[in-house]
Amino acid sequence: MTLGAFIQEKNKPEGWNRPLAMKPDGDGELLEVAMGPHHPSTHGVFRMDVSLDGERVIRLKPVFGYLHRNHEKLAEGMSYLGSMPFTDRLDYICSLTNNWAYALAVEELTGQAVPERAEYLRVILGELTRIVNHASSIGFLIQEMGASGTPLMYAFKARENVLDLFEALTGARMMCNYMRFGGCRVDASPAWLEDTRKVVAGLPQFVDEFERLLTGNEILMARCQGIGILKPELAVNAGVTGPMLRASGVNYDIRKVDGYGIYNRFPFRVPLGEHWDVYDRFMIRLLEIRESIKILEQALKEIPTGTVMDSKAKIRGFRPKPGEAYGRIEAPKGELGFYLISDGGPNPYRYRVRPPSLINLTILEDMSLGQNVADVVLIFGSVDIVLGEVDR
Amino acid sequence: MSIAFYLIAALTLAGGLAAVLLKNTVHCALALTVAFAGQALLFLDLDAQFAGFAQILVYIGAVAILVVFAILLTKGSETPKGSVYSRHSFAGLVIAAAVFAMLGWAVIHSVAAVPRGPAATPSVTVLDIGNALMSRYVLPLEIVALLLTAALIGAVIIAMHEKERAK
Amino acid sequence: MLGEGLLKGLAETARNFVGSFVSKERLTTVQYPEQRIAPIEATRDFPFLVYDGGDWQAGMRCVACQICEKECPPKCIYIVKSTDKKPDYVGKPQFYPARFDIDISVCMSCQICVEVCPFEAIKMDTEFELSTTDRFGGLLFDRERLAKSDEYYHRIHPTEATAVDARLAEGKAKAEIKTTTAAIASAVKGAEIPARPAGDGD
Amino acid sequence: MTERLDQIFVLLEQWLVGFLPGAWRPAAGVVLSVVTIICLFPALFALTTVFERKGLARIQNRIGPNRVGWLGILQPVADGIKSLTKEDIVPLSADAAVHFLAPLLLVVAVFMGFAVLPMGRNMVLVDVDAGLLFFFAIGASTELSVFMAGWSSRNKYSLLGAMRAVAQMISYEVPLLMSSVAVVMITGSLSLTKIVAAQNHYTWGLPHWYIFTPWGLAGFLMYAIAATAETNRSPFDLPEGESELVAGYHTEYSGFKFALFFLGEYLAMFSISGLGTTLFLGGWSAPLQVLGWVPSWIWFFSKLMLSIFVFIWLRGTLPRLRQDQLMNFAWKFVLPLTLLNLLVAAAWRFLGDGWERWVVCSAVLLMAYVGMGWSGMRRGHFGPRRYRYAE
Repeated sequence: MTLGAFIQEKNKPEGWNRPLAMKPDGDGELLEVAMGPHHPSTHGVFRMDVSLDGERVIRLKPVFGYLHRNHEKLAEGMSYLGSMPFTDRLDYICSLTNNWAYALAVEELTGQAVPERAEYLRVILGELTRIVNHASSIGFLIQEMGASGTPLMYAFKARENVLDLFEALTGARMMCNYMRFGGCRVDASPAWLEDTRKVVAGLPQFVDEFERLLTGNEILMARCQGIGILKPELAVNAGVTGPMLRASGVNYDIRKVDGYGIYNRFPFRVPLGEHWDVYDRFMIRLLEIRESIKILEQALKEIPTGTVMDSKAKIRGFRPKPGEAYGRIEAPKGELGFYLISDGGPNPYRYRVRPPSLINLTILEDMSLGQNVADVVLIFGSVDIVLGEVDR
Repeated sequence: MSIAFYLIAALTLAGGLAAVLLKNTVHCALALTVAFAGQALLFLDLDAQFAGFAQILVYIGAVAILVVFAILLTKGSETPKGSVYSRHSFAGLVIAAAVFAMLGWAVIHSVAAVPRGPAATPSVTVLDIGNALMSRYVLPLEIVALLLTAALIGAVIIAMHEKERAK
Repeated sequence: MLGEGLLKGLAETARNFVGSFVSKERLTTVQYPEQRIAPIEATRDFPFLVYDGGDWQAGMRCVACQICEKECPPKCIYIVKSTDKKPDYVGKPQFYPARFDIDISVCMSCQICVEVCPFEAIKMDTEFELSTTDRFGGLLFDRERLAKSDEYYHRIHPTEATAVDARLAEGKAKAEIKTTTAAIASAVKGAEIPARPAGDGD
Repeated sequence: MTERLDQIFVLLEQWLVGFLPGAWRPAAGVVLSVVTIICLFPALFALTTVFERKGLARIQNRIGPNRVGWLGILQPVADGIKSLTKEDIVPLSADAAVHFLAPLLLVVAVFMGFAVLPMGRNMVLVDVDAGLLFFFAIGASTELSVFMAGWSSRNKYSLLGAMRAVAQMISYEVPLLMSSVAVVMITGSLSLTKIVAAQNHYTWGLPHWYIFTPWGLAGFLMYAIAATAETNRSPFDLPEGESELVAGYHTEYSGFKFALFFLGEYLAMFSISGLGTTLFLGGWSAPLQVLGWVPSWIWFFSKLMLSIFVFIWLRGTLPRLRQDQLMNFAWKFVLPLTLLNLLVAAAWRFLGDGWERWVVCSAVLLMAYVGMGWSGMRRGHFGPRRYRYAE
């Protein structure tokens, strides 16, 4: 055996001989490629062990856990407040929605009410986060298609304005740690609201620019249409949520279904996909940005005055009654839920995150079978994951 | 006969020999490419520009790539462990010698091949070749074209059948 | 028609190309060491300890109650309580930190310590140019390195600092009322306990 | 004076060679020209890397490199030093000899292409009768070095990248050649100097470049598409598609060998743009008769840089195709159109000088383009979509 062959034999990924999910078409040898964990298109440390028949994928094994940080167990040994900054680090692009979901769960546990103004602020911040997430996820998707980063840069430019707003309000650009049990940490000044109005007024222009650059592009259409089809039945059965599910034509948006917070006051539409492919996921995200802008405009118009935090609300040293609570929101990536059990102590007895990224990723193999390797990269990009949330 | 000729001839021979003697098939193919390049240079040395460039275009640009692809697709790129020489190498040598002798005889006895007296380089331009191909040699040209088209269609049909079988 | 979308996209990038030369607002990049963006008031990165007056040891607001040490999510604060006491801003005798270390390499800038501090003693800094070649010692900030004056705090977070001052003044007023009532009570009792002079902390 | 300026390089060479004894002069002239080309184009390459990075940056609303030297003009020097001082890593199981030879052969082969390009009036290194054929022959031999690089690295990504690159380059060589053949048919010569001379005359002060004819425009577009694919530039940069293949055939190259690949890629871009300029854009001839006083080499190089800018622009805008789409595009769209273009060019030649030939040729080409585009989109099952909303 040559040295090269020896090294190859040694480096066979674990589980490489799992039965094939699909029959190869000829009698040719299969090529085992480990894409990741340091492959340029795997969004961080994710690995796909792919078996290729030519360039066709006939088996795909997602391998994750490289970024595991013991989030859930850590939270069980920490006060309720102490976990809040760690939720920022789950899906680090949308830290504010993570805060929100966790705050909702704890509020459900303690029965704490939230002031009106805080609810409005949460909606504003949540929708800004959604816009940022969808824009950059589209940017990353096109980047994976090889567009030299132009759409990504445009998305990041829009994101920059929003991040400036976040910094001015919460003190940090990404790790905001802003929401508290029973409201928000600090109040927004009138100047901040004015700045936000300005930024929101500039957003439609950005979306138009994005649309002109991308939606009609023949190369993009040829690459994205008809690949990575996710049937609605499978999507529902696998628990896929968020834009992925809506792109599969299932009308399920927790903002509509659950009406958490004050979302039932906002009339907005839910775009649905009809072809269930990567292009639909891309377009659904783009259309959702437009809907979010509408929500933002309304929220900024209606935001009442008042406090953002109940003065009697305790943020630390409280002991909820024994019981359980599940708080869920429509995070940009899907249903983000926090499940808490209290045994009456200062720490949660059980703490569990329902991460949309991880659950949306479970159908990666089903979407990729029979597709080209190049398409697998796009399908993976269209799932829109953040490894911080997948591995926790 | 200049120094250039001997250098090129040595290069060509070395390439040819390496193609036969090397163990790794991809190395053999690359050595063969060197031989092709040498041949092209010989043409150029004789001022036969069209032939020389066509040699490079066809042999290096197409045939060598084809050979290399064939090797890779049939998984012959690994270096064999044992000897690569055939047991019937003697018979091969005899055949090679016979072919060489015949070709050599033909060349020596040809009237046109060996220039007598000071070599008057025939200045054949591309235009002349084109005119010749389109007038005097038009029939062979068309026959060759037909043959190639037939081969092309045949290849397509074979590929299509394979695809259908796979389905 | 095939190619229409491509042309539209090309026009868009051309517009951006030209626009980046023409309009200033398209180029958001800041040439960092030479140019800086205007400081944002709410910005936070690492905590510091506030002291009043000129002497950092005497004016340190921290009373080593160790709440921040306990609440710190990544557990990057290390406090050793003093054995003796010194008067705080209202004049009550309090412990002070004999040792107060923050490991900046562990700290994640969440400002939980600021929120839980009942004494307004720990605040968030905006200083971010902290790179050092000393990976361990250079990033472990001790008491002296962490101590920053109240004026500095006012400079970096004016709005927040004013609110804090109001709260402190309120607390002090309450304490004063308490001490005066106590003094009156003691005076009534026979002036055995002398009233402590109030407000030496500011 | 303008004559002098136009011929300044030729005169300079003659003056320098004049110092040598008569027998050495021809050889010295050739050496001097070769040295000039070897120095000039890498310098242009260095300039283009900055130009490209800045151009891309501006497209993306960034500033681009601006730290090394005035406006970042010395960035390539810094990059060069960096790549020279970097460790040269050869994988343990790689075929060391072939791994070493591949980048060298690539650069040598690409440099040879410049020998036949007329870069100005009387400025061509060797005026070969079959110049175009020479150019394509040399271009074809670069494929082998790409293959060598990919195969010798013993890396799956490298090998896949090399196979893709070779398949792509072979496929697009056909339309590249075919679109050039139209020019050869009209000019009746394979010599690049003659092709330029044929375009270098004016009617009403406007030039007779081939791009200003229906068949020339179509040919130029096809040539541009094929040239982009041939040089592995976006949107046809699949061989090094980083999202799939890490870096394609040069994944396992580092340090100066990597820099050589980079150089080779840019030189190929220059030479193929130079050829495109020569074939369709009138080579070194001025765009307007009144501008004839500007030295010819300035025109050649400005046209060259203009096409480089188009390359950069495309790279900044377009995502890349997939392998099968790329092949389908080459064989089912570009090749048939180039073949049709050959027929149209022939028709152009025999339809006389009237306006009819303009109408007939344009109509045929336009109809073919629209029809094939439509059927291609139908076959590929893609097109714009509309979306419904749930209330």
